[in-house]
Amino acid sequence: MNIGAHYNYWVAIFLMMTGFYIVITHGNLIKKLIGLNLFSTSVFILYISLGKVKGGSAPIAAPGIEVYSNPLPHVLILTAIVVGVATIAVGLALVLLIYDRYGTIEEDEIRLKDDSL
Amino acid sequence: MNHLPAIQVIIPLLSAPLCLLLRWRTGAWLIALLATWATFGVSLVLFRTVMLHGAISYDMGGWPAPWGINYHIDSLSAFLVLIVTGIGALTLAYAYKSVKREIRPESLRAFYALLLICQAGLLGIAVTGDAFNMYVFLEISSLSAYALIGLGQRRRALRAAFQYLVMGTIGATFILIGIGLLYSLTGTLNIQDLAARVALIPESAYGHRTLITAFAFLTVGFSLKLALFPLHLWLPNAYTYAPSVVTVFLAATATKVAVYMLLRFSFCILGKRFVFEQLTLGNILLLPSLAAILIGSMVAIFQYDIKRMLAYSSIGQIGYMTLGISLNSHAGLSAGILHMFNHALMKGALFMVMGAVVYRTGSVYLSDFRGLGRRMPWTMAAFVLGGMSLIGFPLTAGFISKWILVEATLEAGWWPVTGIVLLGSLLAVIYLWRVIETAYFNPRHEIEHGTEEAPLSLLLPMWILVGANIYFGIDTSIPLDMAERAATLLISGGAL
Amino acid sequence: MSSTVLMQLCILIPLVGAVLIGLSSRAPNIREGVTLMSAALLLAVVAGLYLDPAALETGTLILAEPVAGAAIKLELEPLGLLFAGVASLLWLITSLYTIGYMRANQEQHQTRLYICFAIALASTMGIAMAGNLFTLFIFYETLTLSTYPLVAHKEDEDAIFGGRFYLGILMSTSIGLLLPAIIWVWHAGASIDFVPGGVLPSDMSVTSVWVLLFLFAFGIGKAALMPIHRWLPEAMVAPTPVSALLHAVAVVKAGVFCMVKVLVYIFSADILLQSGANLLLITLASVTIVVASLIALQQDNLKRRLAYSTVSQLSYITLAGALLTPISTTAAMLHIAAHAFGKITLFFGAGAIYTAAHKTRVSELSGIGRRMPWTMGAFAIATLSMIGVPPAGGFISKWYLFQGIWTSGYWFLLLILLLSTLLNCAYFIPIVYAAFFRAETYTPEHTPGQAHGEAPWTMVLALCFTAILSLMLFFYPDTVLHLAQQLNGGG
Amino acid sequence: MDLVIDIVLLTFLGIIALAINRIDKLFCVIMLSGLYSLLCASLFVTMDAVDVAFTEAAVGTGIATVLLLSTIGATDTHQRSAPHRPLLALLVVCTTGAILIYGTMDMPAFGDPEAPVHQHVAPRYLEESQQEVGPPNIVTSILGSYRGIDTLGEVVVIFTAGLSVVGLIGFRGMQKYGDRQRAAGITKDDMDEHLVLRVVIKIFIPLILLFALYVQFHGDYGPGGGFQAGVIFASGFIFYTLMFGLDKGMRVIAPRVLGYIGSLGVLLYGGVGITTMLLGGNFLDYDVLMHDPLHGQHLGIFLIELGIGITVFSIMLLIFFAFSSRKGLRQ
Amino acid sequence: MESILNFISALCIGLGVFLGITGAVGIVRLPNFFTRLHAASVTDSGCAFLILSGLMLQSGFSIPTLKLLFILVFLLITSPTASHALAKTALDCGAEPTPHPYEER
Repeated sequence: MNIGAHYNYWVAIFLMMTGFYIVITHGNLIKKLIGLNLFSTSVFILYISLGKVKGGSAPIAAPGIEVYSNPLPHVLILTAIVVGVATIAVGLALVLLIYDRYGTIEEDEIRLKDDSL
Repeated sequence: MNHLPAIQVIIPLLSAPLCLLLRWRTGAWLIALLATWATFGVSLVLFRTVMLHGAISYDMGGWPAPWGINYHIDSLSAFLVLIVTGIGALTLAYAYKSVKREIRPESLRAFYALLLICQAGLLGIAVTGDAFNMYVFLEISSLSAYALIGLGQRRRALRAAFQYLVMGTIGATFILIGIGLLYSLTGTLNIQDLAARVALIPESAYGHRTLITAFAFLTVGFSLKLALFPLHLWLPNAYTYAPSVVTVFLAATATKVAVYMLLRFSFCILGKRFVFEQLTLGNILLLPSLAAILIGSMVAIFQYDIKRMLAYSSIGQIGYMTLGISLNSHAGLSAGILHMFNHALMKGALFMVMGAVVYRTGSVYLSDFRGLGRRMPWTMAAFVLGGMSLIGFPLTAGFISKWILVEATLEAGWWPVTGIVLLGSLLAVIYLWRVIETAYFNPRHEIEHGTEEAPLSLLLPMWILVGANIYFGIDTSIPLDMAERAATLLISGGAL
Repeated sequence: MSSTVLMQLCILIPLVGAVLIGLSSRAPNIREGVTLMSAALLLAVVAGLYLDPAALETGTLILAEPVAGAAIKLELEPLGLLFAGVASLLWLITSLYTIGYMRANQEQHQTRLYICFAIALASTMGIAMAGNLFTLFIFYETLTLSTYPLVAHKEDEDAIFGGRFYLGILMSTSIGLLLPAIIWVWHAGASIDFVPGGVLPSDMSVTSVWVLLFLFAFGIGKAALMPIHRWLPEAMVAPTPVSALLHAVAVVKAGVFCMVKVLVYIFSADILLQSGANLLLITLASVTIVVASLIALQQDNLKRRLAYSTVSQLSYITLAGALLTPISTTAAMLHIAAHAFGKITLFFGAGAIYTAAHKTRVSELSGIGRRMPWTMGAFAIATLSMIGVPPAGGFISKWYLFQGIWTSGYWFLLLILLLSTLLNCAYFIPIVYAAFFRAETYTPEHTPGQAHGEAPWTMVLALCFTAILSLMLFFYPDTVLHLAQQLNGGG
Repeated sequence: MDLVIDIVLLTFLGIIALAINRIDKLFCVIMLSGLYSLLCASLFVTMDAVDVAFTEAAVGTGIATVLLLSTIGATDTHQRSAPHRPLLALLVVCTTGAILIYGTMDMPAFGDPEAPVHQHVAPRYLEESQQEVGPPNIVTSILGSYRGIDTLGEVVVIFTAGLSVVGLIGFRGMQKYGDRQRAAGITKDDMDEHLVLRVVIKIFIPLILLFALYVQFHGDYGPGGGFQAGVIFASGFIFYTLMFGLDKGMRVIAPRVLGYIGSLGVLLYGGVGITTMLLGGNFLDYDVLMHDPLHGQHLGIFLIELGIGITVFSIMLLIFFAFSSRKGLRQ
Repeated sequence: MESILNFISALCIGLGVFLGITGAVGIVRLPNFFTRLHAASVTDSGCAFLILSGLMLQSGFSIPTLKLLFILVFLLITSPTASHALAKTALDCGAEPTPHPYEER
């Protein structure tokens, strides 16, 4: 196996891990969500890379095209994208309410406010 | 043409929008109630069919697997479906008053709709025969669960929900990665097809390393979802601050479904040989399970919020299930699967008690229980009986699963593990006895609030569950038989 | 009526009684009437079982089978019948006594007490008729739980603490040691039924026999072998009737009963003898006998002294059982009855004294015999029975025990027995002596001003009756011996 | 050539990811994440995933950014805490990444036509779908027909998101917004003097809606479909609301109505399935909808795409309303 | 003919790219908000126009050309509007366009 064969996956993995890192380390809730978004989006890259065929074209049947890329990952990722945005939406709604009730969106400040009770 | 497998999922899925369409709030509850009971009926029929004629398969959209998505119901999934629908039906019957007390009126319809969707998601996970479809339903159930938890009255509920959302999504993404890796190796998503093709990948050959990675990611993801010991951090907060009804439903079903997914993937896709003999899932699970049993129960002893205490005990109980799996024997698996059922019964009952206490006293700190034995006799009696079951007292459901588990550990010759299992129940005695003692043997509370018993609509489902605890502790033929079938099925790699 | 039905009735009557008591909590008279009625009925049923010769052969039924091989099974055999008889007979008497005691002392939560009493009796019956270890375990646990509220009855700090202690020790030993032992037996012997001649495979290794016996010896915490005897003195915070019936008869006897039953029906004599495991039990028992008596000497609180004497007396039974000779088994059965009658009388006496004179300490009892002649007379008789002097039931059992030791040939046990007899005298005689032959001493809280006579008549009646019983056991031991023969014949 | 573009895009992505990690001005972070999605979209295009690219652009760059922005508008625009326990996290992340890379060792090479992925299930879609289902856009036919239940799940997910937001924030919370405005004496929105913008938007909104419809109904033949269409349609309204104020926006379509529409969309999708059942087929088996299976499939896909579109549109708009109604709640 | 078209389109695209890069450099180098905005907006519109027209020349008379035309019109309207909005908002927020931006540093 050579670099050329896998660099795509590896970059995707690098991106995933960056997102993962952001989720774990950052205490700001919105930043966390963005990290989450990054994480999942990079997974999508991994999937789509699986579906790519060298010299293939978009899976829209047209006369004169023999090689198509694999449409199945595309379908899966369409669903996954929707799931992703839904999660972000719910998360943001929670963030809004948390800001309402706590007056901050920093994790440790929130913890302080809870423990002070 | 038997459509039951589809209908099973469709009923709650489509009743949810109906709830939102209605202006009439009680109507939303009625719809939810009808939907859940209808699903329960369907699941009973399915259960019977599976018992008699074996697994059912149903092609969605008429496309044969692996090109289409097929629903596959074998004894394990039928069992799980029964748990989920049964608990769901009882929860909805229980819900009306408690929810009215705890949820803002303008959110009521959304609440019931979300509850239905959550149930639909869990059912979908249980019946689907397609890995990615499983992921979709997992997300459906999780997403609704986040919102439901966030609807709790106290502001900590929001924090708990957010924490759960982050950890849950990480878990789901891990699962997604795992499925993707499997897909890249086999080109299919259908579980049975996957199993067949994974089996073709020879050991230490090309593709094996990817398989190991996929396994690792799936296991971590599922462990996050089922709150296996080091990854359990989301659970206590989520269960403590969620509305009572939600706690009842989630505690009794959600983690079980996660366990189911773990079982399904490790036995029916990756295969017993690969998972246990090469990757020794047994040993991987063993330590966390034991740690969960001990630490979960010990931490429970020091909790003053009783809901939180029960949440920690749930962590311990999950430890029992995974321990059963890690034993990797027929007896062990049956014990684990049976405990899924029994734990649903006992925790459902106990959290319903919590709901009733909250309904009357407003909170469930230990101090609120003073003198409750006299003021809410039926509720506390239910608590005592449910607690007995949790401890694993003879003639209760809990005892049976413990008994079989101990038997399995002895079969494997793991004496120390046996000891830890029994120690676990002793710890359970301690943390439950704190409550019982406070409820019965303390001078009466000065502030007399909510002196009367909880309303019947709360008591009835509670006592149905308690009754089930007792009944299935004496006549265990049905669940035990089912659990053993499921175990055989899993060991044979889901071929049956 | 067929014996199986009667056996079910034995368990059902007290339970139904409990429910009725709960329903009639508003009206004390009805409530206590119900108690007496169910007690009488129960006694009648047990008597019926005793009189029906076929009962011992036919009596076995399976109620349910939760786990394959572990059924809830009732079975009648001589030992159990004796135990059931003693317990039911004494329940009737005790409930009579209890009514007096409770009313005289205006106790709280009387309903709860009566209910728990009934449930405890039901589980005692269950233990007596358990057909296998599983059933035994179930009723053993229910007995523990149902007696907990009785121990913690007063609901003050001591009571709560005592209750915790009680529950803690009994629960942890039973779940931690007894349950594994049972499961092990099931594993090794493939059956947990009580079969004459034992179920354990004869090829079981010596060490495992030792370990198993160890598990049982300490797992059955109710037998109060040292060092897990502590729950018994702690349980003395309970009202006296409770101590009387439960901690002189039902609970502790359940313990030794289980012990003997395990020895006779699970282990077979030859396994124990060739592995020498019974030495373990014998040593433990003898140590307990002596040490407990020594502790009893130092107790000033009357009930605690009685409790420690109970501990040592129980070990007689364990010892007798561990000797594994037919005669010693007979001794065990006799002593179950003899000690029951004797000790309950003593406790009744203590309760009567507390009710009438509000005295709890031995040192306060000087001269009380003149005020309460009947009570102290009965007390004296019971004392004789404890020491084992004719004409009291205790003598017979000790006699058989001596014979058992003689035949089994553990000579040093004779010394132990003599020693303990002396100690018994040492801590019982002074009480009686002081009661009758010392002048009354006055303490600040007990002045001559508050003169008192006997306790309420129901109590006196009860304790006289039990005293008479322990005398009768001396003159007519045949009923018990008859059962013992059946046991040895069967076993 | 492909390779170069690929590598350039990937490099950009990497840089952006790192930047997101470093910057603590949330506004910039959000902009960057939008950019990230945009680049992802273009990457998807280079990998022939046009539908995915379209969706990612519409969602990641469009909706997600708008939602994030309205959130920080209502909350806090700065991250104040430093990352905590970075080393431990780094360890975790590195091990995870290492495991993944180890896993990729045995994966088929990128773009290798011999990979099992291209051998097993996909070929049938590529070869048969024309005869079995019809639409030239194979993604649409898989989405709508082969994996119809997945897509139903997808719609339900969106619906759930809407429900959650409604449940958490509540319709009333949204309607209160107008009263709050009047109470605060804010009669005209701060956008009032942006004459140019208003004119331009007025010109564009019809075009946007038109384009959305095109995407909706042209989904069978080209990239696009109900989901993208719904998002774009919603974005038209979002424009309007941004321009003329939430009050007016909610007067155009009340949140409650949006809730109803959304539910109807889901019901439409499910209804198609139930109809097929009643007609004797399996759930979502469109063959039975008409005499000719192909027509049946066509009708079925048309209907469910409609359902998707309606639901996505209404829910997205609903969520946007809910979020922007929180603006200035604490002040 | 073909070659001429190709040449022109190449020229357009090249110019467009150059403009784009200039704009980017401008954004980085110029001192204050308005100058940067100026650089960005002017070059942006120009670059988009040139590149798109170049592409249109490439694709000849076809549907893609039509689509490109649409995009072109769209961009020609939107990007000035965007810059306008930015500038206006900046003014409202109190940023002053100074005649000699370099002195003030």
